[in-house]
Amino acid sequence: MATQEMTYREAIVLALQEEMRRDPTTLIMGEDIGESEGPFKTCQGLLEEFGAARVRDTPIAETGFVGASLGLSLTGYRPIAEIMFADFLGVAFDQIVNGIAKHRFMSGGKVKTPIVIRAIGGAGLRFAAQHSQTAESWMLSVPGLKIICPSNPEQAYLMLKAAIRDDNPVLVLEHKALMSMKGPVPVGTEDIAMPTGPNILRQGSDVTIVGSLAMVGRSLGAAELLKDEGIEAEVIDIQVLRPMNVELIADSVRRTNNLVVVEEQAPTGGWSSDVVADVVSQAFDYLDSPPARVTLPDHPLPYSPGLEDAMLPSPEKIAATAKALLE
Amino acid sequence: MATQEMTYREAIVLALQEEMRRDPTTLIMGEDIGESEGPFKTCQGLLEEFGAARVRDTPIAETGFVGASLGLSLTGYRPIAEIMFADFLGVAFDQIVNGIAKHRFMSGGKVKTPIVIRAIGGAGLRFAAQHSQTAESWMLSVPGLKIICPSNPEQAYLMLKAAIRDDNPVLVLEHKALMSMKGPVPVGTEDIAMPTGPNILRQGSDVTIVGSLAMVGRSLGAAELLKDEGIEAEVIDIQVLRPMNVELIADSVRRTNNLVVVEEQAPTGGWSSDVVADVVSQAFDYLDSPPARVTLPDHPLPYSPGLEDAMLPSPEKIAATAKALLE
Amino acid sequence: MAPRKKASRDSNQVPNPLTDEDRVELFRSMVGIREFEEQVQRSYLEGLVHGTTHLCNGHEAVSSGVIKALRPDDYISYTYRGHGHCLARGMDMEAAFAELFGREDGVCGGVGGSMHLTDIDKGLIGAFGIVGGGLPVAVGAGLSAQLAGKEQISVGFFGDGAANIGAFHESLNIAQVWNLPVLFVCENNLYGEFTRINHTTPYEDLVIRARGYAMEAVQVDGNNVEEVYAAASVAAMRARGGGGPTFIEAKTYRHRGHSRTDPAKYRDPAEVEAWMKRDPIDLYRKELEARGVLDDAGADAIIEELRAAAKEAADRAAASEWPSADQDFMAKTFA
Amino acid sequence: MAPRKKASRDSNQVPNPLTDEDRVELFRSMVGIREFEEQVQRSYLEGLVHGTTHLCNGHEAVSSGVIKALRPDDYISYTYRGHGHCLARGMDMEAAFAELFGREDGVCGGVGGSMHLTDIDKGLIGAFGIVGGGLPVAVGAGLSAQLAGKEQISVGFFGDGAANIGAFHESLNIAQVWNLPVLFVCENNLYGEFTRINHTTPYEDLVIRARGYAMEAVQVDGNNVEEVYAAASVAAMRARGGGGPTFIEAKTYRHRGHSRTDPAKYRDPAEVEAWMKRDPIDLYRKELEARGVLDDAGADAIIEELRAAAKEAADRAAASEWPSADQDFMAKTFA
Ligand SMILES: Cc1ncc(C[n+]2csc(CCOP(=O)(O)OP(=O)(O)O)c2C)c(N)n1
Ligand SMILES: Cc1ncc(C[n+]2csc(CCOP(=O)(O)OP(=O)(O)O)c2C)c(N)n1
Ligand SMILES: [Mg+2]
Ligand SMILES: [Mg+2]
Repeated sequence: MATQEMTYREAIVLALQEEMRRDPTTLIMGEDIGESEGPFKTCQGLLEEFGAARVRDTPIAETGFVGASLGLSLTGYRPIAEIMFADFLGVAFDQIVNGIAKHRFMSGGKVKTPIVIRAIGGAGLRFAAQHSQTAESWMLSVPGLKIICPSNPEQAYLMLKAAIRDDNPVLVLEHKALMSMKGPVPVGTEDIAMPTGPNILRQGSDVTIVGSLAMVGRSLGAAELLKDEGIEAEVIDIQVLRPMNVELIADSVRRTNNLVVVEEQAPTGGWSSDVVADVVSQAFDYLDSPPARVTLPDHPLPYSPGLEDAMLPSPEKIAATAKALLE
Repeated sequence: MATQEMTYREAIVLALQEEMRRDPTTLIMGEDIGESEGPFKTCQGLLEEFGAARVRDTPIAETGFVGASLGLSLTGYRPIAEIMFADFLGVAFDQIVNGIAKHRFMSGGKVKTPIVIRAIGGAGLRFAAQHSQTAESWMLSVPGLKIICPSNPEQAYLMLKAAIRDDNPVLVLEHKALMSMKGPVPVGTEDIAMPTGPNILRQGSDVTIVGSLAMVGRSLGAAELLKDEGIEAEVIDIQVLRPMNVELIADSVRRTNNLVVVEEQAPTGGWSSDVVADVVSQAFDYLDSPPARVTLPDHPLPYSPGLEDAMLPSPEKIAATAKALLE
Repeated sequence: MAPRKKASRDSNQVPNPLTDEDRVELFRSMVGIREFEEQVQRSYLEGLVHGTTHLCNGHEAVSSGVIKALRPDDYISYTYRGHGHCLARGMDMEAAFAELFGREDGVCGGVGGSMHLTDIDKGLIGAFGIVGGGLPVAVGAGLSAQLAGKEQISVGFFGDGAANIGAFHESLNIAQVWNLPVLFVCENNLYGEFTRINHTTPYEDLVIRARGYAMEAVQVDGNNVEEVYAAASVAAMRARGGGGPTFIEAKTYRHRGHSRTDPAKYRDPAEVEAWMKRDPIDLYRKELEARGVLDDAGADAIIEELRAAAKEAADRAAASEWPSADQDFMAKTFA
Repeated sequence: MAPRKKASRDSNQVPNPLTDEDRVELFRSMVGIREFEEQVQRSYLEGLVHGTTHLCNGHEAVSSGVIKALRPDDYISYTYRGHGHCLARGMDMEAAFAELFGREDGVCGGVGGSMHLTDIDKGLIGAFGIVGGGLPVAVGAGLSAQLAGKEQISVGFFGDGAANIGAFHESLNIAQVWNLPVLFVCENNLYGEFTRINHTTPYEDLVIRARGYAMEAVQVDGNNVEEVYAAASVAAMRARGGGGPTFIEAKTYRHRGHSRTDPAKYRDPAEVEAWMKRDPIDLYRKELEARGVLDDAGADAIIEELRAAAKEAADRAAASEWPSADQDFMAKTFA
């Protein structure tokens, strides 16, 4: 095991490569992932190394190939499905929520469904309303599904490897704005475990800020801004949206007594509400202020760059929200 | 206008009938809704009165006919789509979240999309994991969509009429366990408005209990149990899930200082978290206890009657939860 | 042996011609399904089956005929109307009843229910309650079979109504492009719930649909179990040999309503009568008697035996425990 | 007039034969689209177009030819690769550029973007970014047209790749069963993003797909604008007369990559070269010159004029204001 500097995208490629080498029952399906190596180049070199039987270009038929992954998983394979833009999870939705997520349970726990669905989501690239969603809230309420969100190259690598080894359906949400983020990656890690909860990225005593995916970096940015004002923020990456476990966040709040949750989704129906609701019930007496949420507005995302930027939670807005709690 | 006693199902039929009489641009599409009048008989008499052009049996193709409703709405019609079981919203999901909900916004606010999607959901009838979901949480985070939930015959009537007259996409979630519930309905009401928030059904000073659909009746049941113990619960029907407006609930909590939210969905990703998060931020200083939620467990719904019953929030469980807050 | 009626241009080359033992087995399979379903109906009326149930009376020749053509390691996906497929594949009647009754001894521990009988060890990979939902899964199993290189195949059963939904389309296209060993078996009973096919589909011969995928296709009399068997055998042989998928349309009819107590009043009595005259079990019984494979008493004995077996299995299942609400459901959710 | 090449068995009965003025208009339409897209590409490289954009260079004969066959009250749905359809239908170039540039004067106020040009007053009911997503919407507009009883029709444009997705299937089936006045126009450019059709579809002639719906279908040379026009006119006439939907496969090719700066290296150079020789604008120019409808100078003048017009429109659009982030977005969300 050696640590190597690479991008988030390269970390995804590496995780796929290592796990496909390790286990011949793994295979990956998706659109334009073979010779073209994926529109975001997340499948670079895979076709060449593993061949067309295990690296499969699919028709534009997300219901078909996502559903096929259930059939593969039931019969000895460990399929990985790449959804080019997370927004397209909508066309495969039934197969995920009514099929994949429920099949083991409905069988009485008698079958295993090791399936990974990787979806690349997120705003910030001016892709407009139908190509900028992180989309996790669509599936946040679906029992039987695990949902994890890597916010840096190391996590992209470790989480994807863990998801591939997991015997259950795991939705791995990757963020397109992070694709060229660089960071150290512990190449060749063999001791892999699924994350079971959040992760503290920066310690602080005054306020807890929780984010996911691209909002983690913005939260860290907010912490820097707050530091200049003498406020120490603890920044936590939620990492795991499903099953949700906020104990670490509640612990943090017991120390900081204030909570801000930052979510790249609309104000209703997202995980930030769950975090608030659960933390409130676990650490009610420790809260000095009502937990605040910073989210997208309650309308679809506009295309125009200035508008898109104005909608996204900025470090400034996050910092201001945190500061307001402390006043 | 006269008040008439009828079932929830009959109230739906009446609303459809009156609105289809009122506006010749309305039409309804769905599976087995013509001659067969709908599997839940929610379209009784419609084919006979309005003919096959306006009461349309569709192929089993929810993507197709739900998507068609967008085309109809853009060209002068006011389509109503019936989804037989709310669980099947999954197969039409993309058309709803990426198409219908976003189309007006993406046009720059230049088009109108008066669409009603009626879906019959809910547990309690031993229909097992794929036919018992209320499913609203799938769409709770989708801007551009309104979501309303009638919990009694009067609301079924008034809300559906309002939804049909609304110029926007409205998802009306009906509950199959309420179909034969009886109650007074103000037949022929012409003064119709979309509900914009919750509704207090029972006044009380000790604890606020919020529910939707079938959980409203169970919450009222809990209030009766609590009354026997000298606890006065205020029971609120959330009614409108999207856009969510909790002001009335926050007001109530400012009086009762305690909040229980009851939801027929998994503990993560549902509207009960939103209610808690929003109420906490609006009425933090008035809360004597951490708001509690009573939900389904975090697994798909089992078939066996005893198991299904054990999963659903019962009046006893709701009452016990409320009582625990007050201790 | 009298020459068998041709099911398609290929059916005269049935890879594994039936012996008389096979024929009796086929007859038993159909009778077993019928008696099971009749007992389900009685049990339903007694309050033992909860929610809803979808009987397959009338379809027995399709499940029995196709499944007879399979090997033990082949895969099958089917629907809420899936009792027949499970039984034809050897699911234990008692375990099936216990599931329908919501009991602990049910094949899914009582959490699945009538619409979701599954038995992975028998290749019964799943019963899908969402129309069309099982077809992509059958495609995945077909890909698995192709990759494994063991001449396995996958079968996806579905109804005429399912041929109109997106999942069907994507599945057939993928199977054809990838040349997968999948049999798409359409049980065309002319109705999707209460609506006749002519209201939902441009024609009544669904075999036409396969043309859009340039897929090998055959239409058979779904009430003639040997014709079904022959077509499935040929398609299976082709699939095992790398020849790709086949669409099999089996024309059949459901004797009862769509579900539960649906009296199916929406059907033309003449249509019902014509089809009831073509009961697949009666037809086969006559054929076997004419061939001298079975005599009247022998056939009656089989029916009696299986009726009694169904009744006993249901009785035992009804005595089975209710599952405990205190069990670890999360262990059933995640492996 | 020289006899027109037959597009289908019906195309010799084109309901509205073209006049020479029509021909010049068709030529102008195609050139306008081409010059618009060329300017988009330049503007993209200058940083004026954000995110992504999908140019339709090479497809001009399809949008221009079909839309020429329509009446003002017909409806059109199209895709992210939809600039051509909008322009052929008369969308103002400046408003289109302003939208691509994200400006307030954009046809959607800058909130839609390159993938979502919409202009309901022109029957341009929507550009859909989800593959296949616009087809059910076209069906709905077709139902609307049928109900209104004014001989309107609806057209749904889509790509070869979209023919593999569920929404396509459900749309064609519904349109056929309901006998709706819908033209399904498949722009078969042989690629879905970077993947060639042979990897995703069992054949290259998508007209075959229509067989599965028993739908009237015709295949045309999508680079021959008059052939496209003729086929669309016949299909439109049939639809207006109650004859139901038609599937039109237009064989064409995109000159540029799938989006943005995709160099389209995945294509065989020989294939690209063969198609570039069949540039629909060059072909039509030659035809019009041969017929004496246009001379070289006249054609050049049109190109010059529209190139300048595109440039000016882009310049004006670039000078347009950015939309304010303080505006009432909720009013754009809900009516
Ligand atoms: C996506 C979806 N839509 C609707 C239903 C409700 N439904 C259940 S069975 C059925 C009819 C299916 O007909 P067919 O495919 O012919 O099968 P059959 O029941 O005749 O065996 C319908 C509409 C469903 N289960 N799934
Ligand atoms: C459901 C869905 N899956 C994938 C995509 C990504 N995508 C955008 S365009 C495209 C190719 C479409 O090909 P085709 O239909 O032939 O149209 P063309 O781009 O060639 O005009 C793909 C895969 C999408 N937009 N929607
Ligand atoms: Mg049927
Ligand atoms: Mg294409």
